[in-house]
Amino acid sequence: MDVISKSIQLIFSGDHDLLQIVLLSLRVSFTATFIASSLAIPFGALLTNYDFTGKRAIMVVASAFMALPPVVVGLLVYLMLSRSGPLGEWGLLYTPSAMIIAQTMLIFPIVLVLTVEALKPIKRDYSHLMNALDVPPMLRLRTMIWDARFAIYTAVLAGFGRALAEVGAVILVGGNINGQTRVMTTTIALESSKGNLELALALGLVLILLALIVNAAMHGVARIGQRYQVTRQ
Amino acid sequence: MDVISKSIQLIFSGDHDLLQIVLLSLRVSFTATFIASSLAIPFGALLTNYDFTGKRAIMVVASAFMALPPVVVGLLVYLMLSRSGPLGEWGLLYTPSAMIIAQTMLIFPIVLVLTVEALKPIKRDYSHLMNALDVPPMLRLRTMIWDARFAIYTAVLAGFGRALAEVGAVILVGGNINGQTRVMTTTIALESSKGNLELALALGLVLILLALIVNAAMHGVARIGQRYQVTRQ
Amino acid sequence: MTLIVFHKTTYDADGQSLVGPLNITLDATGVTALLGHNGAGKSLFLQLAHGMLRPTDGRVEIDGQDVRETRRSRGFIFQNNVLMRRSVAQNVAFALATSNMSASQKSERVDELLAMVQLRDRADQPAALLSGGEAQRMALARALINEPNVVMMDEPTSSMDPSATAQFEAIVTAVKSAGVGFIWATHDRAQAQRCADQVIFMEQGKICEDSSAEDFFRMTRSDAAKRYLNGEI
Amino acid sequence: MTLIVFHKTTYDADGQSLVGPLNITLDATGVTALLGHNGAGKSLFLQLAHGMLRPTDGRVEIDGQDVRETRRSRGFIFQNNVLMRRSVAQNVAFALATSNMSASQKSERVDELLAMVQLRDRADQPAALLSGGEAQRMALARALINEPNVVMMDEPTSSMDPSATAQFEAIVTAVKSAGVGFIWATHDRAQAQRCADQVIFMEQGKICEDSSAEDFFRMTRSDAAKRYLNGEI
Amino acid sequence: TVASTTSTQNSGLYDQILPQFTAQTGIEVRVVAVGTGQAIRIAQNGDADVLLVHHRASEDAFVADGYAKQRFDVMYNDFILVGPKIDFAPKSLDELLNYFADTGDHIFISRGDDSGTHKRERELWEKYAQTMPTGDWYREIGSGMGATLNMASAVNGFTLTDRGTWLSFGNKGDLGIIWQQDRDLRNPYGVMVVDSDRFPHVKSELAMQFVQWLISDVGQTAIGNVRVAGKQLFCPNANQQSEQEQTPDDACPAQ
Ligand SMILES: Nc1ncnc2c1ncn2[C@@H]1O[C@H](COP(=O)(O)OP(=O)(O)OP(=O)(O)O)[C@@H](O)[C@H]1O
Ligand SMILES: Nc1ncnc2c1ncn2[C@@H]1O[C@H](COP(=O)(O)OP(=O)(O)OP(=O)(O)O)[C@@H](O)[C@H]1O
Ligand SMILES: [Mg+2]
Ligand SMILES: [Mg+2]
Repeated sequence: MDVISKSIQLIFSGDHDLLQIVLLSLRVSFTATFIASSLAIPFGALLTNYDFTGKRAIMVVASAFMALPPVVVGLLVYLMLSRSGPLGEWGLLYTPSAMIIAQTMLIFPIVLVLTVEALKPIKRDYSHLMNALDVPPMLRLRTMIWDARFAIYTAVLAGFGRALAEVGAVILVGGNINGQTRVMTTTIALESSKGNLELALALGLVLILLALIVNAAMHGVARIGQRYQVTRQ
Repeated sequence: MDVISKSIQLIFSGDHDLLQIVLLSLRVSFTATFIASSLAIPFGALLTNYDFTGKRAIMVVASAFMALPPVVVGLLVYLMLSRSGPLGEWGLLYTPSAMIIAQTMLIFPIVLVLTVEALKPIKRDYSHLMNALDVPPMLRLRTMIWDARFAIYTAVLAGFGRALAEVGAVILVGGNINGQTRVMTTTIALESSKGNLELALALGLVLILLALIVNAAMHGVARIGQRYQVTRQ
Repeated sequence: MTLIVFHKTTYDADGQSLVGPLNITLDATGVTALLGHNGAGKSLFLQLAHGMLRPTDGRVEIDGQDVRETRRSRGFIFQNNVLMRRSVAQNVAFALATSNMSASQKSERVDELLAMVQLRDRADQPAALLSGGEAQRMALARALINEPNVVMMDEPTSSMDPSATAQFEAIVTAVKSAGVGFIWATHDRAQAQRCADQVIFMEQGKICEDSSAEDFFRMTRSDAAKRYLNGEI
Repeated sequence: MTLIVFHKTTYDADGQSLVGPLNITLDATGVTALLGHNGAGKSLFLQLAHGMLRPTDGRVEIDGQDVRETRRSRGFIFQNNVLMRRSVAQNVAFALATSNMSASQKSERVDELLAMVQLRDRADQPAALLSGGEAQRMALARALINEPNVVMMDEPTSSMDPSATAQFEAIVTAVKSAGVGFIWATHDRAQAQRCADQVIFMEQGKICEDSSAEDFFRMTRSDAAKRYLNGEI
Repeated sequence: TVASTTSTQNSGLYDQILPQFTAQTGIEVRVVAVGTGQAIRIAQNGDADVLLVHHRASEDAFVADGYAKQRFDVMYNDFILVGPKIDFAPKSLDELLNYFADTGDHIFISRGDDSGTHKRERELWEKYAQTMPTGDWYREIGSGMGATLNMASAVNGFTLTDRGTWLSFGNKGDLGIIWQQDRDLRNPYGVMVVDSDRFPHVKSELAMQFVQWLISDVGQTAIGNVRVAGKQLFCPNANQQSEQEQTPDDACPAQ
């Protein structure tokens, strides 16, 4: 097919612009995923381990926030970072930092909700032992996160996928500036609005290939140490 | 704040156009979530239960497809359904059906991957019993899905959130036609491109409120029958 | 007479031979006690004989048929009880899922068996909340509900109090006289003496002795079995 | 002498009183056997006495301190063994996580205890693969590694073979002579007679008898205990 | 930072002229291409130094409200009406629009996003049909120019577009130009420097340098040389006195 050959051509063209765009996409999405996960995973572990009034409400809100449209997040961050906004002085608008902030906000609830779900089985299995040993909170969280890491990977990958795929937030706060804040998805959107549908699709294929590599690497990493995650009767 | 009062005003205005948009948003996203879940949940249960060569590859691909950009899905469906495309005769382009198709494709991998993850603990607990009783495949899948339904809810909610939030696919295949295929997210995108940022944000708030209601209802449903999901030492 | 035949049956894991190679014929009629040290392979042996565990090599037949094909005609009690996330009655009823009884017949039969193990008043409770001994009683009901012709039991009374154990033994004796065979792993030598017609003694994945109960306890042949009975290592 | 004092302690679930109200003082010195029918509340009692279970009402003190505050100075063996998704050595070592030993001291101590329960050659295996009796041996190592002053044991030898049981009893006797107290739920009357200095008999969540072992077995006072010992219901 | 409409970006204008500017002055220009309304809003928020759009009324309001000191003409191109071939041969735009409105057989796609193009389209309907069209054949889609053209291509519909976007548009399908070179279809672009009295951080000197370059001979030539598929896209007009004086006959771009 035309699209496939075009995408292969794109990949092997070694085009400098494309490379830059790909790298920025990865950098922004990786960083956002990293920050969101660093916050959401411990917070999710806390939520899993402690019962308090309002916890259910937090979970409902968090799972509703999985439906936060990127455009809305983008607008919020835009209004924050805009020169007339409260953080305007930082001058972050239309920089990769702004894109990272927006994506972090976007995927935080996703990683949070999925982490809480990923931790439930380990809580089932471990909580009695933790109680018996009176394990201090920090160690308890760390232990549960570590031993449920294979399930948490999925939460992180879902967040990463969302970050890599979204366009609404990054285009609003990044501006899709050529050579500076142009990423894969904004390029795809641009090309599709220019009517270059095949090129847009080919770029989409490249993006999916990229996601494939990242995911394969993660699945590879996930194999390490999985031998203790067995069961028997 | 201005945005909040505007959104409250919007909600209580009982505006007919807004209501239509809200209902279409819900209809499209619900239907897409329903179709994607009906396919992804049984398929995920199959993947969880049977080992075969290529299974790992399927999982890697599926989790990479969580990073499928809506624009790309939109383009694909557009090319399929457009007059010159293979399914052009159906005349589905720029109808809610096209939007449903695109969203279904978009969230299928998400629901699939998260379902597989949700089923892992129940497989851990149940597989020996199922083996001992030689439970036939269909019943095995049904049993595992049913008893893991509280975890699967999260997978479905994540898919629903993604569907409700995305704009790239629906705008391409729906066309954001006033009174016909205009949904919440496309309206938000439109208002924001008009520079009506406050109105866009207010609509975003309405959307989140909608998601909140749906999620609260689901969490409510999830409480029913949860009394058997206990553990003790 | 029900013959279970092991043809060069082995079970390996991680390249380690855990059971076999076994080349024996067992008469599953009456009660066969399975004795052996911790880690001798009793649990694995029972699972192989039942058919729920696929041997690494060789095969196991019962009355000329592969045991894996005829699992539904046998019962099994796990050493680590499998408690479905359902009520006690539903846990027991699940073993009837593949039978073609009517719903009312099923619930009658469940009632009958719960009465037999004195759990009738617990029918609607979550099974996960049962005490250790109660759960083992439930397991007996589940193993017998399908009117099996052979039942494998892996230390089924380890958590039962003396009276529950006595009742258990009485039930087994009664069911046995209706022609059902039992293979019964236990560490309670007195229990084996009370109930068993035959004894199999395992050591390091192999069958060391296979004789009538009378002979076994009167004139133990193998050194390993002698040491076992004397409580030596 | 270590006194455990129950002050109007109760444990309810779903509005049902499962244990108590208890108002007794126990001497935890030596070995105290805890006898009682299935479902009498032995496991719940042990967890309350240890401090890992928060009473619904009242409190439990040991040497004047709330047991919940001093959990780390006590050991616990669960009726349903908790196997972390780690190696055997890591499972045992986890109980040392809060100690301030050096890493090498810790690994030496783990080694020592694994040797004691004859699992040294299994140190690096996944704990989940251990056989029932092996896992219980691991649980003993875990319960003793922290040099506790009292150890609660919930049917710790139910899956052990006769020689492992004999060794277990020998270890307990040895550790007891170093001043450690044991509260030990068991259904093995002979075991209680062999090892216990005192006996507590429970029935329907209450303590029926609390006497020296000698007295208990010579002249059982309560009818319930008499029936229990005779194997009646 | 330049805030601009998507049409200028989609047509490839910046890709062709900015390298020249940067090479001459060493100043890097960042373009944020968004809808007209959003572009103005961004500039009003002080998030851009230069605003380049094509809706005269909004531009004048921008200056009048004190966001910019002055507006400069830079260039113009023209709108065209595109669609599939039809049997009807109109003699005027008036006739064509009324033909659409009367028959209702042909799908007309309106951007419906309050952009410069959309506003112009509404003005045309008002002028010739005296009323805004309604009915199934008239689709207000609330999307950008590219999306609108994609839809027109998919359903064989008619739409109004700027020539720049049209020429560089890659998914024309069966569409062709139906009407062009009409006095009513002129599409002038204006450029403004955001007032630094209002937003002290605005890099007004650099911005002014950019605008000066755009309206200088060098810049104007560069604009005039922008080509897609060999065709000129924009006509520089910074040095003409008033656009009204131009006639459709000396229409630029030349076809
Ligand atoms: N999947 C596995 N991989 C590795 N080792 C295994 C596996 N399954 C079982 N084992 C080992 O095989 C041996 C036999 O296990 P099995 O459970 O059959 O013993 P058992 O005779 O039932 O002991 P017990 O009396 O303690 O229940 C044990 O040492 C166990 O650790
Ligand atoms: N959370 C709970 N909710 C309801 N019932 C419970 C709960 N926990 C325990 N029970 C019930 O309380 C009773 C006492 O349980 P416990 O485990 O203490 O018994 P036990 O004396 O240890 O019995 P066994 O000898 O069988 O181990 C049981 O009937 C059990 O079903
Ligand atoms: Mg076993
Ligand atoms: Mg118990």
